[in-house]
Amino acid sequence: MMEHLYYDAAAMDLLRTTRNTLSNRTGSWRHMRPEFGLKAAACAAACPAGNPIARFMAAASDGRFEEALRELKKENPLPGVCGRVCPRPCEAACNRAEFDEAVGTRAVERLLGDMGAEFGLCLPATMGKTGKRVAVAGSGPAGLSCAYHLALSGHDATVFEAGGEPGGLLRFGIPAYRLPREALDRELGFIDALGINMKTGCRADAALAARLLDEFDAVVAATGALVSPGLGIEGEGLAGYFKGLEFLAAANAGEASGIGKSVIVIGGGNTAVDAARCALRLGAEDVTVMYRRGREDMPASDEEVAEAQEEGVKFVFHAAPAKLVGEGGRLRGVALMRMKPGEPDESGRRKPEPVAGSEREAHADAVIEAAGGRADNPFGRALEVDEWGATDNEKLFVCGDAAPGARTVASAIGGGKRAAIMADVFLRELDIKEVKRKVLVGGNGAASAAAHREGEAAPGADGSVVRFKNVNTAYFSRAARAAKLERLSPEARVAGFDEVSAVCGSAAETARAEASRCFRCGECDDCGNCLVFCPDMSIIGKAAAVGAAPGFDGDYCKGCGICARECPRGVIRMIEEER
Amino acid sequence: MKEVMMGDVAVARGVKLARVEVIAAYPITPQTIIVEELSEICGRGELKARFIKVESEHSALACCMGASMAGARTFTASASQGLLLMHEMLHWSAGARTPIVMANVNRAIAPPWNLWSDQTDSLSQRDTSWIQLYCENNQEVIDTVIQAYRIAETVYLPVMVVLDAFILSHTSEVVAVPEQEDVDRYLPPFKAALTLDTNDPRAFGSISGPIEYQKLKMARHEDMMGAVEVARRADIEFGEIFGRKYGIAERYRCEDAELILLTSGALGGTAKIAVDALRESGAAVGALRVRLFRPFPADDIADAIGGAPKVAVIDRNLSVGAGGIFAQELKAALYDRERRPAVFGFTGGYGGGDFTPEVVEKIARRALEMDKPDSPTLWEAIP
Amino acid sequence: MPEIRLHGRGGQGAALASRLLAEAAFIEGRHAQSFPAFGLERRGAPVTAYTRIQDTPILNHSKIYAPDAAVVLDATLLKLANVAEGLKPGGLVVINTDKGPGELGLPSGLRVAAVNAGAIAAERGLGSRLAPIVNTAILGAFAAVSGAVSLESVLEAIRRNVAFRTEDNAAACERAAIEVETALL
Amino acid sequence: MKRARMENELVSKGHVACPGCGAALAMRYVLSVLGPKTIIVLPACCWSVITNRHPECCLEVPVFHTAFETAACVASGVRAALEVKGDNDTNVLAWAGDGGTFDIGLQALSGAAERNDDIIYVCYDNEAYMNTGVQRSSATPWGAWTTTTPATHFKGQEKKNIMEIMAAHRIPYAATASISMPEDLMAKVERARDTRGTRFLHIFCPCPTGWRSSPDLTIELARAAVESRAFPLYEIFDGAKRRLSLDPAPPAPVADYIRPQGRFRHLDSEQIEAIQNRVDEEWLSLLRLIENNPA
Repeated sequence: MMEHLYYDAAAMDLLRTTRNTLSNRTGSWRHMRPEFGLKAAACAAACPAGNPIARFMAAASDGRFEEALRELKKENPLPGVCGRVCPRPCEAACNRAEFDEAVGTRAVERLLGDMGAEFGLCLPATMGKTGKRVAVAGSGPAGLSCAYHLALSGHDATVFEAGGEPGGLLRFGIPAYRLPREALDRELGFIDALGINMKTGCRADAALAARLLDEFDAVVAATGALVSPGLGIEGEGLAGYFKGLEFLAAANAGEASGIGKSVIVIGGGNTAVDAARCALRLGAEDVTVMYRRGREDMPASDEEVAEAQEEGVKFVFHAAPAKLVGEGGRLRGVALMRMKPGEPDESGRRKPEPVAGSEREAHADAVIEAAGGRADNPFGRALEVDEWGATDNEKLFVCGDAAPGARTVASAIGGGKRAAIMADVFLRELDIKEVKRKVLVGGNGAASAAAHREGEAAPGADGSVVRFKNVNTAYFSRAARAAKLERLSPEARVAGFDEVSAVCGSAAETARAEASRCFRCGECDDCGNCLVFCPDMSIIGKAAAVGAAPGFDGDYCKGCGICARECPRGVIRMIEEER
Repeated sequence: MKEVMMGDVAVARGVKLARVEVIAAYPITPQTIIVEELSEICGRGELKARFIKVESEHSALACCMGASMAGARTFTASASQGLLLMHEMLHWSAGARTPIVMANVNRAIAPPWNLWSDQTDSLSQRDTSWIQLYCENNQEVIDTVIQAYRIAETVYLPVMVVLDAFILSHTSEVVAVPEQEDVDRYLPPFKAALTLDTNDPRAFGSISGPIEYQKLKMARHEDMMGAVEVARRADIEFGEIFGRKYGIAERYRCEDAELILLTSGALGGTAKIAVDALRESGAAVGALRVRLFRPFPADDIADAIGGAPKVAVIDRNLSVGAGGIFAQELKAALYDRERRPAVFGFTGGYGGGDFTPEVVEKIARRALEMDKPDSPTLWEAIP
Repeated sequence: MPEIRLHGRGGQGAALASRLLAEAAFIEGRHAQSFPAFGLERRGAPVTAYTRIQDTPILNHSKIYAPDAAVVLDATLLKLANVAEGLKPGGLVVINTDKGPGELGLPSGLRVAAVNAGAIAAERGLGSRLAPIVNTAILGAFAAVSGAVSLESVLEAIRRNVAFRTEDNAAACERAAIEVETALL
Repeated sequence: MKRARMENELVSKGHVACPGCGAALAMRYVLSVLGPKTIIVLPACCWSVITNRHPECCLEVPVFHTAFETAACVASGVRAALEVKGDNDTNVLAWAGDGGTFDIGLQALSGAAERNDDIIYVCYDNEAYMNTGVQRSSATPWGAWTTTTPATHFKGQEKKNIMEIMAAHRIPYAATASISMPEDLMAKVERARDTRGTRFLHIFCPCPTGWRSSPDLTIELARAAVESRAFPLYEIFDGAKRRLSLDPAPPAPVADYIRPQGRFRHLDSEQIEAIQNRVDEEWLSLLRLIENNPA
């Protein structure tokens, strides 16, 4: 009777537990599962150049500026340029705008770009040489971006530039007070650093085009849209009538003079505003920009318009020239028509129509036409170009203003990059569908050359873009914008071509403070929230480096979704469990 | 060393000798003297125990259970309503196999208010898996407290030492107090087989399915049944050291008896006086005092009854709707035996009622006169 | 088999007196049992306590219904309780009173011992004048007249168990043993 | 944003808490600070199930399952035994829900607190008897649905103020904490760990199952309760000196906290306004207490 007694091993194990719960796979309870993956920030999805904004902001907020610049240079060779002249679609899309105020992304980009003076070019690694030769016609932002990314991909790029120096529109179209030449030249240092052949003084005419197609493995046309259509009115032969781009080119080359006292600029884009402001700087006293539509339809950036107004440029809306009036071959003025908005046209804007009997004459010593250029592609005027820059000719690609689409520096940089990726796909005989599926930031924005080179998916390539509702603002505190621009006085500005604006304060402090405001949407910064708030201890893996997101333990994760909800930056989302 | 002491004091002195480490108790008449005496003993530093002055009996037992799980030798005491308040924890502490020892002073259950002896409080805990020992006098009280730890810590089941309210608790008697060194020899320090140990983290009492639950409960039952032998040996070994032993069912002049008087508690002694008188007058009557009620020592009792054709059970308790509890237990224990005497169940003497030797004698004579009991419960008592 | 019933009022020390008697018997090497009437004792209310003394172990745990002696700590109790109830024929009543044993109206056939234990206790400063503690004094009288226990044993029991004013109590006890006056009614 | 440091992970995967369980998180945080030298006393509550069935247990410290109302007294017993054994380092943690604390276990808790027994008592408050299927407790707030306070007869009494009850016992340390603020919570556990006597932590733990809220909102609701001042975070030292841990100024509207929860779905805007007023009053009276006796 005593034998069975009292706490034999079997009885003990009935009284107390013998193991933990690891054999209990609660993952089977799950309906939804978290998906960890870098997403496109709303700003990045809106950036035509495909700048990795969240990524470089992360480094910059830590004061790791060199790394920040290097990240930026993976996608964009010209941050110092974009940081000055870009109309900031990123800031318009910034999720932080709904919280307090959009992040001053352009200012940070500009500061980083300028830090290149200190850190050097900070170029990303170049892939092994392919031996393929690619010709790029044009060294504007599109051509440069294209050549840059081709070179990074290991191709041998040769750029043909009609002018004496590389830069295209950046050099002849954008005045130095907006883009100082030293900032431009510094960034163009990559041409030598990457061994890009630069043939200046080589205008790509039809003959050269044919030769390039013959001699090179691939050819990229980035020849811009420089053909002025003219006003198409009487008096264009009068002295004192200028075409905008030609006027800007002369002004930027320091070759313009004698513009007269009273100048009328016809047009509503940045070229018009630039021309007007250059005219002021060349001695004009009374400069008016005349636009046939209303203020709200004006394509020029608000910032440029405001600066121009401060400098004394007048704006007249709903007016269009009917003819130029001259005396003895010399322009005297313009006959103007009042315009009124008519039916909407294809762009959705209301087409201006002249008001009968509204004609009057305005005095002008000079008239500058700045209505926007037209492409005259030497590779074929009627080429069909798709949005990736591909044409019917498998070795010919088109980008920049020569291709359809928006005409900003950032778009040109993005277009050049897309064309470079397409050329690379062609040269390496890659699966084009696969590449297209993986490289678009947010699935619909600019392409990521880094993703392409590294063979990884661009942030949010599957179409996931982090919007404000995906951001958990509980983890951010309100902070006013740190990066502000200070400007020269209007009097000082018009006295020459000195750069009008500068970012206030110490570059490092400002860049860091402003970058710290960035939510870094879609970017895992290893904050640990998912780990700490997981009731099931099912977050595994730690971000080894910035940019890597953790994963989850499918054996135990019950799919509660707290990790996704508490991710400050929208890196995690809940998706239907595969059944 | 002999002293005159009350039953409650004897309990406290037994606790001291057992070197109890944690005490948690709540006062209730007629147990109060136990907690007062222990407070004095601990206060004087004669016992290095933590005495937790809890806010209820329920907490008292819960507290002991926690302390026992953490490896300490523990004690509590209660009575009546207090014991009933403990009821949940009685089950829990036994299920957790904590070898707690408790003294329960049998007191009637209200309403109406009544302070005097009635075993119904402890007997209604018979299904809680507690071992129960009923004492006849204060000497047995102090000795049984010491034996209780020996039994509890062998079978890992808690033990209740039961004494009658006032009849023992407040009655001063001459008691031989065991020597500490003898007690230490008899009762080594408590070494818990299972404790809450941070070096071996386990959970005790986790939700279990029917298979584990039934196995555990059956194991507890087996161990409880085995406790008959453990209690017997604990008593024998106690006798070897201290020269006193009680057995688990104490026989008195049972040989060739026509009638056995079965009693428990302090009534046992009174019954012996009655037996002497009855034998004197020629009636063949013996007495049997059940000391161990749980586990119920059915074999020992059947053996003691032997061939006696009649047993009169005197129950100082009443299970309303069934009768005296010892009588029921006895009938159940004898049912499937070959020799089944007629069992006469008498109840009384509770709530302040008294059994004198004369009353017990009367009960015996009545049982001797009758062929069979005329009702399940034959009531006899002096108001 | 001496069985003694003590009558007192709550707070007078009847229960202690019964225990001291048991202690005294124990000191003499005999067996003893002492218990209060298990009531709801309240200060001032009539209470009883019992002592059972014998030479063999005491098996009986019933109450005492026919005592050999009754000890009455307060004569005023005579109005409230029948102190002679159940006394065996020739039984002894020891009573604290300033009257003589024959003046108390107790039934015949009893042995009555009277002692002014209140005065003795008051002299020794035991208790207050309004409520003297008479238990030790009256035990002296009981020992002297009953022969159930010796005075020496009672004094020893007092010395062992009474912590407060021990010698005053012992002195009162001795004094009462001398002053007690007995009558057979 | 600073990352909360988890020193120890003593809850193993595979426990059986509902998805999004706040109580599971509370245990992680508390054990992270207390470490492996901790003994848990676990009365009937969600956690007596979360550990999982025999023979498994997800807690990597010793656990004693006990009856509903006995967390504090069993813990007192464990502590007493450790003391007599000379072990003064092991933490004794009574881990009870609101039912086991505010209601059935209050007597034992009061007893332990009055004796100032050396235990850490954590009440993880999910504001109802969740383990038995959402019945009201005295921690259930006014207006809430439970299965015993149906929407047609929702709870008409205010939540019991357990913190002030504990303060009245003059225990050395009592604090409220929220699982949405693990750093603050863990700092308080640390303070509790380093104090002797009865220490009481009232941890607010949303329950998606009982609150009829989406499981992913657990942290958000816990945070909203703090930011709307419905659940103020503060500490009480020696039952007297008080310190606010966080002043959510300006507070978020209580409606932000109430609205995502199904248990308040039946309330109209006037009733929510009444809750807002009550929260405002309670906050002011807490501020007065703090002003009168700041830590």
